[in-house]
Amino acid sequence: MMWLLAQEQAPTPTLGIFSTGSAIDFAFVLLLGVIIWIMVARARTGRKIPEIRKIAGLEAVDEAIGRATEMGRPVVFIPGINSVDNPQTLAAFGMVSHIARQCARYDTRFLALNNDPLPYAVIEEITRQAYLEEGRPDAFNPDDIRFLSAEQFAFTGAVIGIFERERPAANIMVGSFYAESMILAETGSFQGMIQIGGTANTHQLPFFVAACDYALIGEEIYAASAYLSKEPVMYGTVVGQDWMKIIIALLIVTGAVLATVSPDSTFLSDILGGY
Amino acid sequence: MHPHISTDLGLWCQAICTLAIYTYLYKDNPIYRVAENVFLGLATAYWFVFNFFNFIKPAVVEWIGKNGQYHYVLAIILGLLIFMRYVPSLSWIARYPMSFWVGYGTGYTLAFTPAVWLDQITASFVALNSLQNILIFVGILCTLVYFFFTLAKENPVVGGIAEVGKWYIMIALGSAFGNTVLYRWNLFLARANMLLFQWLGFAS
Amino acid sequence: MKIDRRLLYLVAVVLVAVTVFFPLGLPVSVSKLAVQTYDAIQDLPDNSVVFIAPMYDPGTAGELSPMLKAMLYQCMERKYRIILGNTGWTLGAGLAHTIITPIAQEFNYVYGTDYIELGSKPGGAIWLQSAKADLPGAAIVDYNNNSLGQYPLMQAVPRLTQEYVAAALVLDCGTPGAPEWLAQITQGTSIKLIIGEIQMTVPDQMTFVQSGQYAGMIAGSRGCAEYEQLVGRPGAGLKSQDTMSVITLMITLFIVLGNIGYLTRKK
Amino acid sequence: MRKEGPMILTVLSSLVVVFSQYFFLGQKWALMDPLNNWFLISMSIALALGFVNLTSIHVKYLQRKREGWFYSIILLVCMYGYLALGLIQTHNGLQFDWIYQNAYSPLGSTIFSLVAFFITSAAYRAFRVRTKEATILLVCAVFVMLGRAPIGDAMWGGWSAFVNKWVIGTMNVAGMRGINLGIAVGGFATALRIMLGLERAHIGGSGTQ
Repeated sequence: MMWLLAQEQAPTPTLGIFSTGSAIDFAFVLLLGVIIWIMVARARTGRKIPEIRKIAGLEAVDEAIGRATEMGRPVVFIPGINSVDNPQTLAAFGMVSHIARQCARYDTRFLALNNDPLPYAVIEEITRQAYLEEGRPDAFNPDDIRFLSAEQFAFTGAVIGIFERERPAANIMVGSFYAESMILAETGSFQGMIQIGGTANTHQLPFFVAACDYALIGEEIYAASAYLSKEPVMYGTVVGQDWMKIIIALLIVTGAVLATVSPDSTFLSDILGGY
Repeated sequence: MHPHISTDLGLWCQAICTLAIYTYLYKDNPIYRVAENVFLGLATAYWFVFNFFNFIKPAVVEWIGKNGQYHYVLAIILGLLIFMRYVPSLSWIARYPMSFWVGYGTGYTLAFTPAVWLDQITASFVALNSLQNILIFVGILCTLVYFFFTLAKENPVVGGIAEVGKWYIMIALGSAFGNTVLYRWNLFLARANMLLFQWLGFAS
Repeated sequence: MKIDRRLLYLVAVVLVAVTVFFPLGLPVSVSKLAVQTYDAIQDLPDNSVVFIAPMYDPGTAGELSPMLKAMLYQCMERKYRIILGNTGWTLGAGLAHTIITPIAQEFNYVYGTDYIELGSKPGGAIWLQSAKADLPGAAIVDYNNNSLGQYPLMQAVPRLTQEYVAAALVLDCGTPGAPEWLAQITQGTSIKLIIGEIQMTVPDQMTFVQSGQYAGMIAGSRGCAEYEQLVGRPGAGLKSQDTMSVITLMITLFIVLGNIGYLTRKK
Repeated sequence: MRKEGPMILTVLSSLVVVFSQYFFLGQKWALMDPLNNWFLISMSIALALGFVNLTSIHVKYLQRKREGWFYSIILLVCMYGYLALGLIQTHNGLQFDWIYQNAYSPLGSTIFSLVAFFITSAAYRAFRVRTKEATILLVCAVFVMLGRAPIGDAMWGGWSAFVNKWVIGTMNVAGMRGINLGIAVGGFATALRIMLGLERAHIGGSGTQ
């Protein structure tokens, strides 16, 4: 049946092999892939990679853990409420290992609260590994990595409860957040926690910016794992991101100049939209 | 404006649930904790039941049973492998389903987002002949520069452009904020309407 | 000056309750965007098929149900054929059913010929993909669990593509939502994507309106109030506007008070 | 088998998605349909992980008679009771649906609506003109609020038109698009880092490598 439908529609391939109108999209993905690959190769052969500028929200991670250590209270991490198929959740994983290690080193309790069973499973494994690498496997308590509920507001209600009863000193929220962001950030501040919030969901960003002590804005969360790892190879991938943005900026400048000089020409948009 | 309290059991249940949650606004208390735990229990069960009848059962009955698409048996086994994490010596097997899910998500990001964003790029090809268009053009470029991670912000030119970008970002976030405040009160309004008009029966 | 937050909550609740019972009745001006949205729907060819997707649940019904109502009025006045259905929002189907039933009666719409309710289908973006290839096959049954093959409207629309559907009206409040419709169904086709958006994500979605990827947007409860006036059916959207005015004044006052306290302390 | 196998599976499954979207043959073979179903089926089964985790934590609380153990009983009873009801009646069952409509749904909507209150207290507590950026955000937020509610127009007739055209339609569009383009690039980069095996926390790598 599927086969018949495909036959019946019979779209013509773009440039012989691509599905209709996909060639440019694919070229973009390929381009970014090649740029990142080149940068990684450069870093691997020990060539110089530019430094990443300071990102206040990421510098504050160690400060927050330090504060929790002084107060003898836990650090909470929340990886958003989407599953492992969302790149924001994957970006959050990149931070967990760093935070868990710091907590293991300073003997600070690390709580990770999850809305989805899959990130929960991943974070448990990362944390276990981090405690092992710090030589403190005995200090790892699997009950501190919790799955609360797959329902958004049941999860939110449960997190409020944990904030009230376990009294954490630091709250780090990075990932894909929705309406719960304001409830979590405000409850956290009632408890006097030091809070870092980061998300690429633009509708929630203003709340993290306004109610948290530090905010990671949009793309900054995707640089987090590289930034915290301080590894040249990972830095290389961030340089790749910058190159891609330069290409986008150049395209926009060219397009705008063309549109100004000859308003009827749709040459560039035709290429970008047509192939 | 005389109340006419409902005698519907369902509405009473709704009203009690609503008020139980609002007690938290005063402070954390046993009523809120009961409501919280009831909700946690119901929610976890609900999503499992929903998924069971929408995905798992159709897969077994329709696809495997009727259509003979036996490869879905493997999908079920793949899902079950995640439980190997409870067997310490074989816990590494649980990485297989995980890597499938992450791989799918990764592929999805690469496959379906570029088309949408390319249109955002071409929509930025604005003729620079009006103040509005010039402001949009400048704003997009400055905001992009703000997100450059490897350009030194100490450089006055780059720093200046990034600073303008930051203003744009704050204006965008401010707009989002202003809109959201009102929207959130709409949510409360919906609850208040339920309590006042449906449960207590005031004439609206 | 540290005020107990519970006092703020009390002030807010009292203010809202008072405006609910004693509305101010301030006029609501109509924006260009609302007119653009209204025209986008109005200007579809006669006898078009529109797909209306209530992608929401009771949490956001306060804002989106009035939009759905006004949209249905406009579409039925234009005599479009309507397919009502969503993916991923189980409760949205029930909410939409209670809204469309009386309006369909008012306009003498025949079920299965003039309109049909598909209910809610699981899968989100994935379901949209399959509906693009085979709509009845992906939907299987309608809202009342009846098989779809018997309905003339379903026979007329074998696929969710531009050959059969003129516009998609999506009431959007999260994932899956309008972005999934854009990526899976309308991007690069002649299907007009018109959305009803919760106020909160309006700035976010505005960039898609500016780029033309959305043909129109009903922007939050304010947009709904404007749109209701254009359709000529004032409803809940218009009614909520007074509360919005009062809340705006209150929040502004709190922000100002908070900052006065902050600035005097700093000095 | 322990490290390489999962890595290969990650790359392979993402390549299938990419291939079936971008390439003519991929669309013709309609590989996405079975793959989507694979994803949904296997993920649905994994939801049971939540049951296992919640049960084990709360049974432990009960055994230790930890503070609040009573609430654990409520949770477990509701969870297993509702599950049993659902499995007997299916998700369309009369009682199952009644509980959904009259307990589950209002509890969720009400927790959601708590945001309104928290925004209000945050307005008083947190939204301070601490920095230049915070000031811009605040002033703009107040401006937009007044533009969206009829009260703004009542104060000055052009308020909502101004906000719609210049703040939301111009400055906001530019800022949001910049943020969103950055996010798109960042998302692709994260996806590519995973495909290149640089980021493999999900398969037992120690975070980033």
